[in-house]
Amino acid sequence: MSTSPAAGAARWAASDPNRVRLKDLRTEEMVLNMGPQHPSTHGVLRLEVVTDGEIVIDVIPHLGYLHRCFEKHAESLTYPQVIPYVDRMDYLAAMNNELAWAVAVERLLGIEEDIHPRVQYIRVLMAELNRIASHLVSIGTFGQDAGAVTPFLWCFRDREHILNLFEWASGARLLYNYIWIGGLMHDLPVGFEERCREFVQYFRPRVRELNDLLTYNTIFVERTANVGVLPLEVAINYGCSGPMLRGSGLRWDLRRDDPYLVYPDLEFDVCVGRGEVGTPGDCWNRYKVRAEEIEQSLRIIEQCLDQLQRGVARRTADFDPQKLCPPRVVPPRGAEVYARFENPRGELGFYILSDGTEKPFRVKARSPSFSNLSVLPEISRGAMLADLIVILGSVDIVLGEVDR
Amino acid sequence: MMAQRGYWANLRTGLRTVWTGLRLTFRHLKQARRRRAPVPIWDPSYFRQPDGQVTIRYPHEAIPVPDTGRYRLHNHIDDCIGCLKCARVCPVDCITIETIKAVEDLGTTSNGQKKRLWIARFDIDMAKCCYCGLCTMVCPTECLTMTKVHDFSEFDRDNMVYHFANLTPEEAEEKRRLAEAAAARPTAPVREGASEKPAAGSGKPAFAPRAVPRGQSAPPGQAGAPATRPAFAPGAVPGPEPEQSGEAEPKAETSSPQAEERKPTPRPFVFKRKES
Amino acid sequence: MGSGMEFFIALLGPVLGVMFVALLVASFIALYTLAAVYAERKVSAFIQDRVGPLETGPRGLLQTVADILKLLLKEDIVPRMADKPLWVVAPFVVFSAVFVGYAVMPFGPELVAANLNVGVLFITAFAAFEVAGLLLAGWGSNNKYALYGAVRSVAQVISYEIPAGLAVLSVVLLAGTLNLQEIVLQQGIGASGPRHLFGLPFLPDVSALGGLFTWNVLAYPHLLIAFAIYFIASLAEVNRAPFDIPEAESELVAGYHTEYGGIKFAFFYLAEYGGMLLVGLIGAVLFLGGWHSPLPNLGPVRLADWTTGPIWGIFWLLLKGFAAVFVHMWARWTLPRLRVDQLMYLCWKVLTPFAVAMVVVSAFWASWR
Amino acid sequence: MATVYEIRDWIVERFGPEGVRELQLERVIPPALVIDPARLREICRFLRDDPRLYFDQLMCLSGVDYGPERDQVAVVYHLHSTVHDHQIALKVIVSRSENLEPVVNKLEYTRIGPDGEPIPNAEPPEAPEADFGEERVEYVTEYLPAVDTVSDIWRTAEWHEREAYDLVGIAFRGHPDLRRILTCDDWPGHPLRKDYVWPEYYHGIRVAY
Repeated sequence: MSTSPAAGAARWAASDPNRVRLKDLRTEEMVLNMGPQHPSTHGVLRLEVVTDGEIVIDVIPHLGYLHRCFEKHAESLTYPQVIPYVDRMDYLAAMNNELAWAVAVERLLGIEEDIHPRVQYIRVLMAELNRIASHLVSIGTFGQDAGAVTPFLWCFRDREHILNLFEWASGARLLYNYIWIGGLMHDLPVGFEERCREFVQYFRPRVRELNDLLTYNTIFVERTANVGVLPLEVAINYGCSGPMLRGSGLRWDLRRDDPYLVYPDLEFDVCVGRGEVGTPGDCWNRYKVRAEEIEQSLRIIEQCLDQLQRGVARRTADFDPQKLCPPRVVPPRGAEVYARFENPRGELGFYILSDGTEKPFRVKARSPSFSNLSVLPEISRGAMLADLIVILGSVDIVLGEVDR
Repeated sequence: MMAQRGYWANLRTGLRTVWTGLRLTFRHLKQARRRRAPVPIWDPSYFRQPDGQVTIRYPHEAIPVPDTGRYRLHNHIDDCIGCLKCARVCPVDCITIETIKAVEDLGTTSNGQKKRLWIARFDIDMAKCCYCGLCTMVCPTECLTMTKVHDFSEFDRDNMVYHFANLTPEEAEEKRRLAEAAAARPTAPVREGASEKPAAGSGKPAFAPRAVPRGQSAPPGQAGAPATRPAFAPGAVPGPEPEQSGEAEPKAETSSPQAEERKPTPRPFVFKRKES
Repeated sequence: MGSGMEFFIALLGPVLGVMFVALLVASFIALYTLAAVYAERKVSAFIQDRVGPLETGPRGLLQTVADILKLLLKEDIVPRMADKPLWVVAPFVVFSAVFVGYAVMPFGPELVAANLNVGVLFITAFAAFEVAGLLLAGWGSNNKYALYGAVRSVAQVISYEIPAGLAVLSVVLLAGTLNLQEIVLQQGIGASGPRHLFGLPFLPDVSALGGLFTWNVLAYPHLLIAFAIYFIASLAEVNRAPFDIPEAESELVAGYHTEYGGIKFAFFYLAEYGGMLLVGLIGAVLFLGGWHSPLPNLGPVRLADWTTGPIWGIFWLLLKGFAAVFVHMWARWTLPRLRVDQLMYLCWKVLTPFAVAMVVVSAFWASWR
Repeated sequence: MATVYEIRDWIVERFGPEGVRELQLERVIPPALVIDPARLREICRFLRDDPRLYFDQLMCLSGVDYGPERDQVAVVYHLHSTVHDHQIALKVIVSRSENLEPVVNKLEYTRIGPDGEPIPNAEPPEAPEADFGEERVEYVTEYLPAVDTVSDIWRTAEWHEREAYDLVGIAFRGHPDLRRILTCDDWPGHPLRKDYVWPEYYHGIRVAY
């Protein structure tokens, strides 16, 4: 490679997709490139930040550093083969992604209603466990963005137990390929339900501990309350979903409002930002929604366990979820579906268009982080540099999902 | 911002919450005298471990992997019938199989299925594997399994390719000859993944210069090694049957020193790989 | 040891003596930093339910040694666009500012390298000088993150000098001297003049009792608040969490030392940990009796007398300093980081008014006494 | 909560029978209305602002390439109302080869060797020290099928339209910032086109696989 300055300059020009040009800046403004390698961009995200001292004038996110064209891959894979790829979108909530893909394809096939109840309850159980795991990461990294490292490690400590449960059930710790179209990879191992119940008992005090350390800590509250306020109408207009939208005060949860699987039979509250501290729609309320959702997920898990141990979804000797899967997944030609699901980060939608073959004709994944991130410039203008980090943390993006 | 609740109230809350946090962390500091034992999740005492240090000192101790653990793939080749189902279902195409039709009786697998094919090549590139486990689920004889071995890092990426075939190249060549002689129609080896571009050696001569020196340097003492490789030489005209001389033959080897020299074999890139 | 050192100094001349003491202190800081980094890792690990370094040496004790060896062996990279002289000199400026502070630190009776009669002034002046080094580092790196860190640290230090200075002033007013050694001497057995418990004349005189009761924080209870103010301000002065804004890892990567590596980075590290101990020692000297023992003379059990002396002095002072360092670590792994404006708020609207109040109380107390 | 028939009737009532070209119900979840590309913005604004509809959220915007045989591309809008809790899909289908819109937004990348000749991308350099040449960047104009933007009606659309432009190659007229979003700025082609040719090299890096 040439090392002459001219060559260097040319190379720079080609790999310099900066949006802001030097000539457009005022004297006191400065462009700060945050990322793609930065401790707080949660992956490979680049933020082009125009700053005036500590004040953020504008933020331009640059995505795609983790782009692997999931949609193109999906077009050349059969429906069941897509599941491992779907896992890798939101790698912190792989179970939820699998569930979304499986149910979306079942809806495409028209077999959504025929799923065995035990399969449904196991799916919900797994999804909620994974929601807790995902929220733990989100809360932990959010605390770390605000400078508190200890909650991060406590969260990871407890997430580890969930991963152990998952490994026991599915054989993998992060990318499970457990929920299959029409069924599951296999039934829960014997004793899983009991251990799950113990986990719930173990975990409840840990949530309280976390609240003591972080949630109500004055410094943390000062750092996050009234920061990055996202008004409700802006949130809706930008297509925000999940805790972003609920943090702004809209009681909107697809598990309740556009239900799938057995969610209608389960009892849980939809947590919204109430402005207990700060105003609804600020970073603290988004955080709090997640923290409260953990407890709601524990409630759902307990109800699922009741059903799995004693209720309609009892363990039976002849239950083989793998055999429930259709041997060939071939949706009818021209069928299309947009199915959406409440993921930890919001609405995960799959638009699937079938051409009557084993492979989808077109798959579009509407990932929650992608839409949630698009609101970042809107809410971080005028904030301080330290706030920008906190706002980004409260959006809770997973770059695997943003870039797909 | 701070004056939301009044100066003194704020100060009091501040001191109180900071003190709460400090007390909490001090409790954890004291708890660090105890630590969790690395018990597996199916152990009834898993959630009854004492509070305290949770870190597992990994190389010295490890949490046992459950029996369902999906890690390194293993193929019990004696039971493999060469049905290619695993290679077809693999989303990342990390399994490469070559089969030769057997003229003699190969017996049956342990679950009673008739074996009809020699497995000249059964390579799994664990560096590509995404550990989804789909291949193990479709295997009709359950010879392909995912084991609990999860720590198998290598310094050389080529060592991540696992060879499971049990035929030496000479044997494979002989079987192939027999198969051709027996059948009136030619039975070209089925090569999954590379089937669209049969003459790979001639298709991508650009890669050959890199392939040859590396292969030569790897086994210095092997006299027979260069003889198998001329098809890769830069600018060399591919043989009449490049498929067999250039591609299939060296790939059917199983012994490890020779395994290294066939690694650089260009793998023709095709985006849509699994045309059914 | 004290007299031995005096003999030594007299024999070889003051220059050599100073060099020897400097070397002694420097090697002490280096060794202490090794231990402190290890301790910080262990403390953070235990708070976070981890095990911390364990593999290098017994119980991981050699981990920091290995790290420092790595830093020493690293290639010394100078960024191409850096302002080289400033960039090179910055870590040494920062370290020297901290290092000089130890010169006036009384480690025991007659055990002080430079018994300045303006020791308090000297030490606060040089502590403030540290920021010049940080500014050089941030500016010289020619890196935006480093610049942010430098500017933040300047803003922070200027703010925090004020409450810290006022808190110190409230002690100085009562002590009536700027000499650190004299301030210490007033806080233990052998203090000249009566020293009543809690400073109240109707309570018994405790100057003979010594120990804990003669410390400034107990002799003048309002100084407890002054001490708290000083402690918080000192956290900010050495850029420790929750005031580690200049090097806020999640925002500015590493702040002013983003571009540094190898031995220069090691100097920043030495300065940081040296500074932590130094502010702890100053706090101990001003408020917690310096090198005096906390044990009082109880009748025939002359605990204070028995635990006073040069070796004991070093022991007690360092114990107090290490305790302060431990609290620094404890707070760091508990609290989130403040934002720049909130730090200013805390400084100007909370700490400074209280510090002023303490100065006023001290002034009245001193004149009334 | 309005049914799809009602929604169709209201649109037809307002925009005439050409407004809705087709109602897709069979095996389409949620039901889709194929609407007139020329009136897309008006219809969208109507759907968002009409008190009976209040489609205040654009859930998803997907570009679909139907392939060279059908010679059509579509943009599918999945709308949803948080007020009335109803959903609908809108489809805009335009020709893939007619009425193309020039888009000057793509960087063409070439490597120029020391002799001033462009270096073909096919060959990786022999050794890392070898002169890799200089990079030259040019803007080129592409001709793409175009649809009106709705990014000012639903801000969600801004990034989703950029994504559709990037991956499917649909231009959005009036979009404030139509740049590639997921692939690099100088990536050749639009990957989700059915006739997309997968490049083997990008900036001299082998990207196959």
